[in-house]
Amino acid sequence: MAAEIIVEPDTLPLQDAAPSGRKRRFLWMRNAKALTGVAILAFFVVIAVVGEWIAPYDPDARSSDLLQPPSWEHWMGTTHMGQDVMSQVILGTRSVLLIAFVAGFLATFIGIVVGITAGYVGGVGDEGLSALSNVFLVIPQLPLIIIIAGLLPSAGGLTVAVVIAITGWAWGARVLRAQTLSLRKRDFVEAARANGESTWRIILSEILPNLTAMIAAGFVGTVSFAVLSQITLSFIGITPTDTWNWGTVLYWAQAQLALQRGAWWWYMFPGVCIALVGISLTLINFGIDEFVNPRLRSTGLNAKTLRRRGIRPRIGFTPVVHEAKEDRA
Amino acid sequence: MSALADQPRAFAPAKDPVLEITNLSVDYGYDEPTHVLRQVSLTLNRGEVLGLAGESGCGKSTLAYAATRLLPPPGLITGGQVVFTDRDGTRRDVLALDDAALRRSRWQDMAIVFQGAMNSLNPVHRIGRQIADAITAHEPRTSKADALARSAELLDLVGINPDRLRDFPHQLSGGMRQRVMIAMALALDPQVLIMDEPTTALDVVMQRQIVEQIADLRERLGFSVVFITHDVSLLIEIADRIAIMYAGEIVEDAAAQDVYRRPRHPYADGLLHSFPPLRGPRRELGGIPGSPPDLASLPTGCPFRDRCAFAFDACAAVQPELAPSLVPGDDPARAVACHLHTPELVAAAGFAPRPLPDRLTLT
Amino acid sequence: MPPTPRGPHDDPDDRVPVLQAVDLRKHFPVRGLRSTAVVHAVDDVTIELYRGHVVALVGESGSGKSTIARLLAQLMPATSGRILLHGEDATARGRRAFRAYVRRVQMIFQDPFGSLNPIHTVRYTLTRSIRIHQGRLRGAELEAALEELLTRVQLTPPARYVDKFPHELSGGQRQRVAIARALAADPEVLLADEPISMLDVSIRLGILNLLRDLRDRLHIAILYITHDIASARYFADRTMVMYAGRVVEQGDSEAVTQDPKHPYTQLLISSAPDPDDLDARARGARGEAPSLVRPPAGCRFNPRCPFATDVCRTEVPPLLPVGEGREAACWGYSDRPDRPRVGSVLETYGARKEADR
Amino acid sequence: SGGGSGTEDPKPGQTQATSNERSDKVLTVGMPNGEASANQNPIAPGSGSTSFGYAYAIYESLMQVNEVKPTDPPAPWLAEKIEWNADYTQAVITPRAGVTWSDGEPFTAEDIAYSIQIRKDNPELNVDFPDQYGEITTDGSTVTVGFTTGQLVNEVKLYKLLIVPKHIWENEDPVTYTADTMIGTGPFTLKSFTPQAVTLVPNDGYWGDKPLVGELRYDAFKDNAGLTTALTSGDAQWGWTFIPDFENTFIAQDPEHFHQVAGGGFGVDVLYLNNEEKPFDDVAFRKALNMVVDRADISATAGYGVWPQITSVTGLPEPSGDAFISDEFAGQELSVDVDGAKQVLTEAGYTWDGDALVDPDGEKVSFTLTNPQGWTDYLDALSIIAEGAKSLGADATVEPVVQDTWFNQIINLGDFQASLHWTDGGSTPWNLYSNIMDGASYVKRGEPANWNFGRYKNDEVTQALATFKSSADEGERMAALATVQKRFVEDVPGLIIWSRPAVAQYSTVNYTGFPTAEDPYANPQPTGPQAALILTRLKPTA
Amino acid sequence: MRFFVRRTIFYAITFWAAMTINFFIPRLMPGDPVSALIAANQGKISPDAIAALKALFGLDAHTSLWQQYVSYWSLLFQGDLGISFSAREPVVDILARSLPWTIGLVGIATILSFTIGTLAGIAIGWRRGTRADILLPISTFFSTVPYFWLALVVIALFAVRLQWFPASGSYDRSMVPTLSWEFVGSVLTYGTLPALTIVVTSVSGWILGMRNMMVTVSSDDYVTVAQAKGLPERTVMFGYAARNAILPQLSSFALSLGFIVGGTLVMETVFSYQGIGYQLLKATAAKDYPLMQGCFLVITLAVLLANVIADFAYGVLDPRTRQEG
Ligand SMILES: Nc1ncnc2c1ncn2[C@@H]1O[C@H](COP(=O)(O)OP(=O)(O)OP(=O)(O)O)[C@@H](O)[C@H]1O
Ligand SMILES: Nc1ncnc2c1ncn2[C@@H]1O[C@H](COP(=O)(O)OP(=O)(O)OP(=O)(O)O)[C@@H](O)[C@H]1O
Ligand SMILES: [Mg+2]
Ligand SMILES: [Mg+2]
Repeated sequence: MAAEIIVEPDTLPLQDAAPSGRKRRFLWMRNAKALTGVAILAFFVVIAVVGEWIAPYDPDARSSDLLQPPSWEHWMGTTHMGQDVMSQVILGTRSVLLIAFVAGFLATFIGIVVGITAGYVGGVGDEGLSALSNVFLVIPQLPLIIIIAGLLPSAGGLTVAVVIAITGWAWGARVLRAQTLSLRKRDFVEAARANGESTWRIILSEILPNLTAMIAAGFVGTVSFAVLSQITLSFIGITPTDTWNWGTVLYWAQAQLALQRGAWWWYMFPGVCIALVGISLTLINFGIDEFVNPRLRSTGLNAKTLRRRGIRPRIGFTPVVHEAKEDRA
Repeated sequence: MSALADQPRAFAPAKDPVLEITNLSVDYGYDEPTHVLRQVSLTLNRGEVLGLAGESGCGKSTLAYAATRLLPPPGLITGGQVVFTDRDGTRRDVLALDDAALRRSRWQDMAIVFQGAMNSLNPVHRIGRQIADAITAHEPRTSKADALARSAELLDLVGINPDRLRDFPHQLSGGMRQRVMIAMALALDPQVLIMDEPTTALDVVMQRQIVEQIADLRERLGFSVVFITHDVSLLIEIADRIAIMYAGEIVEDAAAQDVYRRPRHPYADGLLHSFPPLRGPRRELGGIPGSPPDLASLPTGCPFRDRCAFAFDACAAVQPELAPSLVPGDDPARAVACHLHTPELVAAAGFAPRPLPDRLTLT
Repeated sequence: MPPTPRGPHDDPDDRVPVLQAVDLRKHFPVRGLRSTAVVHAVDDVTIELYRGHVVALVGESGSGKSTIARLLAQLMPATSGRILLHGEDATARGRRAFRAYVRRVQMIFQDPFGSLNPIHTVRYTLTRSIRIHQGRLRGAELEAALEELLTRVQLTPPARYVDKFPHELSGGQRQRVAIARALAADPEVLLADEPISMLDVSIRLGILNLLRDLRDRLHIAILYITHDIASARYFADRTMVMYAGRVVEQGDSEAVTQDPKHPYTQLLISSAPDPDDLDARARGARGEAPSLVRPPAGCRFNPRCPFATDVCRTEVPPLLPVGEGREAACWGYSDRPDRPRVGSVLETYGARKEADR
Repeated sequence: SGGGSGTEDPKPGQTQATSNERSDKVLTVGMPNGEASANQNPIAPGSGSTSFGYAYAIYESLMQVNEVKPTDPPAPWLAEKIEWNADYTQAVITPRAGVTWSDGEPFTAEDIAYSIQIRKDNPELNVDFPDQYGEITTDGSTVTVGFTTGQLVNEVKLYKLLIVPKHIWENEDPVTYTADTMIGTGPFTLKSFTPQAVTLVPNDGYWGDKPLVGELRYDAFKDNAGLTTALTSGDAQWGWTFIPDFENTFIAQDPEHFHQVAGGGFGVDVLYLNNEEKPFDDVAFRKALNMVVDRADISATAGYGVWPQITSVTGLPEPSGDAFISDEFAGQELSVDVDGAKQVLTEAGYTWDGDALVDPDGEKVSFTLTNPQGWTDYLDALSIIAEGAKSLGADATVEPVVQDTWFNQIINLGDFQASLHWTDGGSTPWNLYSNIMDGASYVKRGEPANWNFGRYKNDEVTQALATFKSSADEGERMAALATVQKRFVEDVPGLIIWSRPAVAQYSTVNYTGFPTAEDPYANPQPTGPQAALILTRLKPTA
Repeated sequence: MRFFVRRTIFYAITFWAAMTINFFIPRLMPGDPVSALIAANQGKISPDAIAALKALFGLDAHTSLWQQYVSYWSLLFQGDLGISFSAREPVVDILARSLPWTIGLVGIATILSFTIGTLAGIAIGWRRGTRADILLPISTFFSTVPYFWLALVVIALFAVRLQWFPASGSYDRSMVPTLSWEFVGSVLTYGTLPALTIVVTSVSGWILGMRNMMVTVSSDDYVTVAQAKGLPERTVMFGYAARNAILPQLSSFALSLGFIVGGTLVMETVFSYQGIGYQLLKATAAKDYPLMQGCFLVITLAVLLANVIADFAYGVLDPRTRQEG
């Protein structure tokens, strides 16, 4: 045996192999995608909060700069009445985000409750709840919103949010129900039951977290849906046009034939803002799904390092790097 | 110093290696990796059944997966070679193959039956199709019908009625699924068959059927088997050679009966003699005292030293190397990683070597 | 000190089984268009678990062992039959009753790959069990309890495993987490479905010793389902052998494993590997488990039984006494005139093997 | 004279050479209705053919009324002449001779009598004279239509009635009949119908000048924007839509051929002020507001110059109204006069708290301007009005509301403070004033009103309006009108914002001869009985 | 058998509930068809005409809501959906006319979008962590911009500026629908922009769903086994990973097939495409109860039908559901 003696230096600090709970909670911060998403969203949230103070002009105030392209005075140009588009967009942020998130949370919540209950309870309860979600799937959103808007003195933002939520939860519920149905029969749910977990605990801690990716995707979907619905509603002129949101801006742009008149700025900026919010949500969604699935986590978290080391983690083709010692006889 | 005489084996494998694993290292995780395998070397000879036993969690499955490059993320092979020698003598390093070549080589050269085989079948395809899949992928000229006919034969081989070809996996019991996996692994007459606890879900009757079947086939087709199991009795019965793993390293590697009757590593002894006998007088068993070390932060030196009755100062400082047994009369091919057998290494590190004790058992 | 098998009635307290199932039957419907077919997973099984005793359930794979465990854990309703806890009907109706029941009856699942929630760490899984069954422990107490549990199942050092996710553990490690979870409940009855199938022998021994210790110290009743007959002999007081949904033989473990009566049991025992005795082997046994959707009439083993006669093909054999505390469901032990003559399976198969060559 | 006067003297603005041969080029009329519905009934209100307009190229009216110059006498069309009795309760209609239906049947007085009779018999069809028809008789050569009330101000409604063939209709239920074959007397007949486009071809048996337009197509566009796109790209050559900044958006695309013309008429948009509620229950405040509304700005900015500014204090639009302005107000023009307005307010006891206007009761003056959301020109106008109010220190907010709510709960019930609404046109200023201030339309707040949404009530005005409507004496009528105007100017029951003439866009690439600003011979829009007239006047460009 | 009875009852109840709600929705809507008509003809129809219009629409007779409800059902069973207020023609005709267009355009677009999205999702999910991920934010961009926004930009760009495609309509207006190549060609040219816009905006949903499922499924053992077998990458990707991942996707797809009939309301409006969605919007604006109810009916039926198909498809595609424990 011509082997050398390997005296391994005791360099490895004795620490927990897995990060501790607290550390784990902030792990997702290391995900570049999620971080970008959060940053964009945070930007809009800040604008939503402080919009009133940072908007350069009164969004309703007319000026003599009619339909001006972006300039130093008006970064996003002006409207046909000389109003500052940027101020309108800034002040519109709040209502967009508020409605979107209220509707998103509400719809997701209803969807979760109904979907998981239906999937978990099974039997008649399931059929009842499924029928309910089916009914809500077929109720047309637009007339419903018109009705509710008409029944209430002013169809304010929250009303719209609630209506969007009411008409928007059913899809999520269906998806969750199907998934719950299959999870319910998994051994680990049975095992938790056999261990004595209460039903709601099983739902909340065993089933729900396994649905997180799905719920997150659903939430992102609903929020985008809410943004789009709200903006579409404003655009068709169903919801009030006096409170600014991006849809209102677009509505005016369309009513004043901004595109035909070459006033692209009037159109472009609100649209881009909507898209940015959507993208930020999607990015966050990626972050969430990489984070909640323990199997994906380390790949997701270390994407950059991996790229640097030339490692592409794949199923079925374990990457090989010759980094370790290979000196044994 | 064992008094037991050598028993000749019925089947003596030729000593030409078909799979040589050298210095294979595997990490789990990318940023704070656990070094699960550290420079493991192992040779599988053609036509041989190599048993792999060891502590639960010592890296047996990891070794099997890594050798086939099927380790799922976050597994990472950080070094070593896995050289496969084809029937015609060409040698190739599995770890250096590109995707296409690896694909071609898979299942024909090396097939694998996974631990937890019950989840290894695609739930939406009929099992016949899944077996035929592998055949047509590698033998594109085989017609679908022929492939299915072959699949039927294979099922029959593992004791499943060929009528079951059109069943979906969920229609089979766990044991049947395991057998389907075995049938599938045999589909292309692979030269190496790696089986990771292939019979855990089976009753002994079935287990015997399969084991016999494999033995039969091996004799007929001459493939080699790496058999991973915790069922030591079974292992001793079917394996020609047994490698014992401990904490991500191979600690003993010798002919099956040699290991069973004359273990040279204290851990091998503990492992092989702590199962209760089915026949004969009941006897009380002690097991191995202590618990396995943490792979994430292994101490220097011999990982077994904390649980070893024969540990001495060198064990804490120097990592043992696989070396031929020092016991006179032992098969020169057998290897053991224990400082008791490598006095030169101990001496070179500046420690006083210990003489071999008379009895190597722990209890 | 080898445990001497004890009769079930040593202690007056123990005369009533802790958990008892009478004529348990489970048929799974096979869903199809107009199908009324069912899988006869378990048929007419009576089982009694006494305090401080271990009953081993061995048998063919797919013979309904896990189904019995699940039925006993009341994870699914039985098609018919009764489950008695301390002699009282224990069929849990409603959640409260069920939870009260699981406090006393815990189950270890067969498949550790499936029975641990992939998104929870070991810590969570065990903490939950501790919280449910031992009250709201916190902080250091909780840590101590966790540590204690993990140490008991030889997952040491505990700190290394406690924050791992199931996919980061090897099969055996997962299995031990599943065991630890059940143990945290301090149950009266433990239904252990192949708890050690993925463990190496030394840990296997440790776990068995642990269970035996629980049995002896805490007088837990244990149902031990296994394919490892040697461990049944070593660990169980009584052994029941199942074939295709029915119990074919039961009795004292030592007796059943050393002197099997039912042809299937003989086949089973003689199939078990034993490195010390390579010849005592039934070689070349072929045939497979019968369909449970249309089980064979009569004795379900008859298609594979070398001794089967007409009566075996038509009439279901009851469990017949074949010795002290032993029963076997084989017409060969009846006093019917048309009974088959049961010989040694080993010989039969051994002979066949010779003939083949 | 129905026939066009030819091309000998091309009008300024349409200086293209023309030909007198029928061209096979398609004249595309763009409609923003979205989709044509397959109901060709020309007399059912809201039916596809009328709202789409092609009914007017196939069916014709009794007379041609030039809505642009409402004071011009009507031109005979299907009727040779129509004579009214003195109190306008009976009209005698003489049909034109030599007219045939497009199926070859002769057109007779029976057809006219029948067409009116079915309107009388079916309230569903009777949009113009609900419950007002008397006896309808015919002696074969004339038709006598009786009315239960005097119809002086409504005579044009009779002239504009479309006439349908009795021989086809009498076998059908006129309400539900879909008249798919469209047998009419007009210059065109139906060639094909699809929901996207309705194609008409010339009626060779037409009684008047033979149309030179080879094919006429009415194309459906989803909305104003769609139609604007079609007009600016030349895909549609005639139509009517509100094009913001039409000079740049539309005309500049092809200044030589693209035209937008606006006719006159009496239609105006009025800011109804709630005369019964603060702050508009005070005439001083109404007056003051009237003095600070910058109508030029509104017309230019909110109306893009499409809606002409009204200058006369009487609210009468030019040029139609010129002849009706009473001497007292002749030449008096509306102007922005903030100081004057403040003066008025000060005199009425208003004060200012800082910038905020405080009424004599000590309350700060504030009001909301309400209109349906989506009516963007109105909303823009409202915000300019609100700015004017702010210059007085009154706090005015614009509140867009749901359209249905506005229609059903706001404007008609009087549940608003200020809101823009249009008025009917008509051939005299009567509709304009009556719609704003007629006590006859007065209902209490909370009850649905048809007109007089501001709940103005002055018996003198009510009386004067009634006189104007029924008196046969020209002098008496003018005197009554002067009274009304005086009260309008002094009481300011509502604010006239701009006039709402008939506007149309057309392209003279293929055909020319449309009404122009210089020769406003008819309402330039394609949807009305005037279409038959215009279509026969069009000439292909060479 | 019992299973089918139960499903039937389930769908019957759903249908009844949906149709009942759909009956009440228009009646609860503020406003009435008459004022809607007046509003639509701003200034053209005098309020004096209200009485005539009410009579025309049959709104002058006062029947109780309950009576209306009963006759609604009885007429429904006779296949009579009434006469549209705004178009003055039978609702059935309008629906029959609009349905093919919607199904044709939205159907093709949905299928296209699903196919493209799923394929892209498979690819991205399979190559998770590579640069292919970039595709996601891009496609998300298009799905998060409002539909009408994109549509209008597309119109401005391709129809007005470049004049590659017509801006609106379903086929060349000068044509009368016939089964000629010319007409079909025209339908295709006119359908391109709307279809493109639908595909572009909806594709990301499919991509996302499929990608997520792919990622989940890829870590399942049988995928590793497939790789171990050395199957061609395509087989592993499609036959193993995608084949399992697509299951939830398919049930969404079946559902979205149901929504095809509802049309993408906004799309049909923006492109003035003559489909059901457009009719619904128009009917809503015009308070055209009969037409609205007709639209509701087809939408409801379509969604329920799609549900049935989804149920069924799942059973066919996922053998596990065929056996129940
Ligand atoms: N994804 C992972 N991350 C970190 N550690 C891992 C991961 N997967 C496995 N391990 C660790 O690697 C070691 C080897 O696992 P492996 O599955 O190879 O064990 P094994 O020898 O097959 O055990 P068993 O006999 O119980 O199946 C174990 O200690 C396990 O905890
Ligand atoms: N949910 C189910 N639906 C239908 N059949 C089932 C179900 N669960 C189990 N079975 C059937 O019941 C029979 C008994 O299954 P069980 O899991 O109890 O066997 P087992 O004895 O535990 O086998 P093993 O030793 O392989 O674990 C098998 O044939 C199985 O296919
Ligand atoms: Mg393993
Ligand atoms: Mg089992």
